[in-house]
Amino acid sequence: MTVASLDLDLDVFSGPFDLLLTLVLREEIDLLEVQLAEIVIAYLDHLEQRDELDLEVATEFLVLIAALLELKSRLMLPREEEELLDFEPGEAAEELLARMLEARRYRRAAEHLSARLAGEEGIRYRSAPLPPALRRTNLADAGAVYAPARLGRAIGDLLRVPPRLNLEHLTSARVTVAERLTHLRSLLRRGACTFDEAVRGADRVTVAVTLFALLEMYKQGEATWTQPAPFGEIAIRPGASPPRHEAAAL
Amino acid sequence: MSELARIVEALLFLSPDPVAPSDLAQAAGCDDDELAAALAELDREYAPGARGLQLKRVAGGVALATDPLAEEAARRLLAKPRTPPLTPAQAETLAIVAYLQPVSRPEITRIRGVAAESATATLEERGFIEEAGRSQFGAILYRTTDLFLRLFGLDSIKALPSVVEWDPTPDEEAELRDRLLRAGEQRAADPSAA
Amino acid sequence: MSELARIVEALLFLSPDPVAPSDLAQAAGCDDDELAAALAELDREYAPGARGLQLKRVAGGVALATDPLAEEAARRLLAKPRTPPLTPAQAETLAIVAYLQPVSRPEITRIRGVAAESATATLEERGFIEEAGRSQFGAILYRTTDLFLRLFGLDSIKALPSVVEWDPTPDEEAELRDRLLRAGEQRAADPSAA
Repeated sequence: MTVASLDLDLDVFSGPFDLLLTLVLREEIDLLEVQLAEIVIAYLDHLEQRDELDLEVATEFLVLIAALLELKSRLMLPREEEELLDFEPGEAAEELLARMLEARRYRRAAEHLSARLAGEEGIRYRSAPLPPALRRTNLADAGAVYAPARLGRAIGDLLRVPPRLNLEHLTSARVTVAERLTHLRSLLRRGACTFDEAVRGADRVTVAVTLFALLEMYKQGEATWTQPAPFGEIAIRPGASPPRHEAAAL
Repeated sequence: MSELARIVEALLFLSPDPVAPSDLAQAAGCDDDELAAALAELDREYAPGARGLQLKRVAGGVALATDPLAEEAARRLLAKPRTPPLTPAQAETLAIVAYLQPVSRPEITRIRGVAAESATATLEERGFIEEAGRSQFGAILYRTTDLFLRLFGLDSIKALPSVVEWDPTPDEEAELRDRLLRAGEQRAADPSAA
Repeated sequence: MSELARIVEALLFLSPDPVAPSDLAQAAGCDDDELAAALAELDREYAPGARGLQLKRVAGGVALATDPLAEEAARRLLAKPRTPPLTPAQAETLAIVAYLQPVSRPEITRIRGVAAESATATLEERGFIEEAGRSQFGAILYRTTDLFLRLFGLDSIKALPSVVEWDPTPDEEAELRDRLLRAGEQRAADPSAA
């Protein structure tokens, strides 16, 4: 399975995850009405049924859900958390607005083109082979119309390999569930710890991935956690089951 | 009908593609004015509703095409299915290519917000778009084809309405901006909404 | 012109081969007498000398054909090599065939990093390349034609320009074919070039 085909049954939406993403971008679903936690739960349910964790897919899911969270938080422009955003709230809204306007422009152009095509329906052009007398071309009539250099240049272009792009600014490859599992296990080998300790100094994506790794350990009985109050400290303790051998777990 | 108009009619019947007027003049051995007169004569002959065929200006040339009146019968005779309409994804991708060409697939994806791979492949297969070289990073660039112009009844890509026409009105833009800001105010008023 | 005659005219225009009157009647949804009347109407319309086209009765049925008057102009327009500007995909494909011939389509695809089907078909249809047997794995091999040499003003394939001038890494020793295949695979493996 891929993340795109993850089936969701939410209050405002029922269908695959990639369709939800599309609808959000097309403004057909208001992101503010989507409970992102429900999506995470649906994903965890899916993992439960499969009883295995595909780490690559899990990482992809986290990147996508993190993007949705970021978008939603920009939509909400949380004043008390302004400093967490890379953008000024006004700037974020303007950027989002510009993207929506651009998408809207081409959606309308698309409607125009579809209508045009429908208007030409039933207009057919003839496609028949030429009569035999016209099919023979005389080689002697053919002059040099193309430059041979065009061919040399094409080969030169094909020999060229593009320089590797610097992809470090992309979040996708930065942190994996496997890395965070290893990190949590090494912390728990020394006894209990708090979630804050586990993610000290980490960026938002790493925090999300770590939380996901913790959920996985909880499911396997490797760790338990308690949080006395919402937004309170999360205390993590080693669970009843010993950690599986790491090589087998990965 | 003049001899020249008859010759031009025959050339249009035989040619598999729309023919540029200059090519018609050269083949028929006449000058541009004479050709224009012959085309005007054919235009009168093929006035709308007069015949089963019509004279179209498409893809920078002149072409004969059927009147939609005959479509149902043509479908029965040729057993050729009707051209399937575009899916929304294909139409959006085609619109982006038509207005921004040459444009790469990553750029199309950025604007649409979803992958454009299968839409691009289908449009290429249907002959609406074609490769137009590579970007500096090696991504294939796309542009529309003459077949696109023909099937959409366009004489050239310039015959498309200006892209500005599709921009939301200032009112709509203001409304969208308003919606975004209102969302922020709601959040501020009710922190538990997160 | 009656509606039925207009429909029949469109059907004859679209058909590459003569059509049996019974097939015309069935497609147009009329009976034999009505069809005969429509054909008589078209006969008057296409009376000899009236137009650039003629209505002909031949063995297989009825057909539209051009008046011999247009023969010479048709030869000037159509009986010559079609040499529109090469698209980038066509130029790449043609260059690969020219420098590596004989070369199979899978190899062309590996070097380009994208399928070369439509470019190969167009080049073959225009007579620039032709089949040259099969590879040991059964893939069709291609080579360039004499028409190709003429259109590029080359005496022989040996007269192709040396690639050195456009080679980004001229110091490499390996054979051109190996280097092209390696570059193609590297491009395909690099996600930023996708």
